[in-house]
Amino acid sequence: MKPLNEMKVQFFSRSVNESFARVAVAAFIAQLDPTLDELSDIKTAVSEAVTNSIVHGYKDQIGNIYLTVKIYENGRINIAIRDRGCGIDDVKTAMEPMYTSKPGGERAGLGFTVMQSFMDKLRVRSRSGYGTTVIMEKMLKMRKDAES
Amino acid sequence: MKPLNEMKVQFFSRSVNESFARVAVAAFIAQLDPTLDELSDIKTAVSEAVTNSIVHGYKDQIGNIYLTVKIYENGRINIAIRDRGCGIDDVKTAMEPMYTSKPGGERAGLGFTVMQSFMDKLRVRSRSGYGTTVIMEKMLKMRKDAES
Amino acid sequence: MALKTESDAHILTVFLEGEIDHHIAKSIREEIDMSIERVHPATLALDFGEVTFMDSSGIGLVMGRYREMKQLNGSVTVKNAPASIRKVMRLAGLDKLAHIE
Amino acid sequence: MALKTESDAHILTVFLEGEIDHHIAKSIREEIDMSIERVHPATLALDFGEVTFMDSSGIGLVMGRYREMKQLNGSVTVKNAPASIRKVMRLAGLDKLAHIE
Ligand SMILES: Nc1ncnc2c1ncn2[C@@H]1O[C@H](COP(=O)(O)OP(=O)(O)O)[C@@H](O)[C@H]1O
Ligand SMILES: Nc1ncnc2c1ncn2[C@@H]1O[C@H](COP(=O)(O)OP(=O)(O)O)[C@@H](O)[C@H]1O
Repeated sequence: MKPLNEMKVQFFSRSVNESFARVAVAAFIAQLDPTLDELSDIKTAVSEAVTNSIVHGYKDQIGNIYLTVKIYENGRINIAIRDRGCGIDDVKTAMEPMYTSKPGGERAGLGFTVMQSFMDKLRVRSRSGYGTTVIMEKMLKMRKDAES
Repeated sequence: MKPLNEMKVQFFSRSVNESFARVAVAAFIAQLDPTLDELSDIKTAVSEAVTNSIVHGYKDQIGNIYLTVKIYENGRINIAIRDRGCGIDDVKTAMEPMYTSKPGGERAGLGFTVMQSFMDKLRVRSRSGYGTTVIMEKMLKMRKDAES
Repeated sequence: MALKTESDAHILTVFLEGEIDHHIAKSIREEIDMSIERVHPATLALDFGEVTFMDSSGIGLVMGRYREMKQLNGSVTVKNAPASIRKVMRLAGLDKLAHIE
Repeated sequence: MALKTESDAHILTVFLEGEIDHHIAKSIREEIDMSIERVHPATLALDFGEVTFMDSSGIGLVMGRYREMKQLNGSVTVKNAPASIRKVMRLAGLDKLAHIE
């Protein structure tokens, strides 16, 4: 099904772009007049996925991150975040709460947990050596329809 | 020369995306800590180019608009806005102040004039039937370097 | 859009707000034109005090209202425009058409 | 980053602000750790009153400080966290490690 509105953005895996990604998504879905809670949930989930691509996917290399936001009828939004980084060997383990491959440091192992609980749907596709795609969906309580 | 940081965004030629484009650009260059005047100049120039792609390039059709922002050393930013719309027959005439191909309506014919005076450089490439690319450049007064 | 307006016998003041671009210009235009129709003012005062952004679509908006008010033998006044918006207006030579306060 | 801090004999209070994500977490961490080193407080109080956004990088930040304070036989208190940020903290079970006011 063709979305009502769509944007794709691609940017370098520099940590300064984490806030850029959040603002870009927030600005795009502003047309649906989301509540502050919905906005905050979505920004947090996006921040987790983008940070993972930067920290885990590309490690200290600079690669491209691809973010797509699609708006469908009735306030359904679909967000995909993709990297061409190292990929995840075992997605099931990676998604467990508190699991992190960087235990010594300052990662809490809660990125996937946040995405899962702040969004309605989460799907992770990854292939070792090729990269990772995270697809999230959320239904917004509709207050105003996307103009057509 | 490879930019220090780069983002590319692509979105539907819906007028609701005019404000999205402005915010996306502003959020991306926020890392250079621009002055309010610089931000306002850039947002206005971006708004003109994106509006032109929507109003003139694609008329009432929905197509994709491609926006690229590149950050170079010393606060130089390069912004390209491209559409695959109808193109411009005579770029020189189109760029004249007050010239508009929609005189009856509410267009002032000042889009290119604004881009030219609010940015340091403006280049327009267009081919009738194929689309239009507007490339603009501005040097920001540097207050903080883009982190590398 | 539901713009605040204020009118006495001669002046219709419209309080614009937020970002004025091509997307929003149409509904602003329609609302102002309905008020002009109803009030038939001698002067249309456009108050930009709460406007945070404006591109050349806003210039088209003011110029269009100027043409309409001229047909009614009236005039247009621009009030409280922030510096960034006055910059766009000056570029357009709007000071030759409207009285900018 | 230049965070406001406040300390008496027992409590070091750090006033966090803005958006806390992975990008900014490192400099916040370093600044807090320098203050802990200097003050050796019994309690580290993190004031989230002016924080507008936080993702799980902020959780890592608090948990890391908790581990440090534990080594000093001290504790961590979280103050004035807005609702959206308490939501992330609850998800992480942070209330089991830090005293959330
Ligand atoms: N984009 C990615 N590329 C490679 N590995 C990833 C990616 N996203 C997540 N991972 C792996 O999944 C683990 C769990 O992720 P997450 O729940 O976000 O916790 P954290 O980021 O705190 O480690 C990470 O530690 C990492 O090993
Ligand atoms: N992206 C574009 N595609 C096709 N034609 C364009 C494009 N941008 C500008 N033009 C042409 O150039 C003219 C002048 O543009 P501009 O100075 O922005 O004034 P305005 O948008 O008010 O007409 C337009 O009226 C249009 O004919």
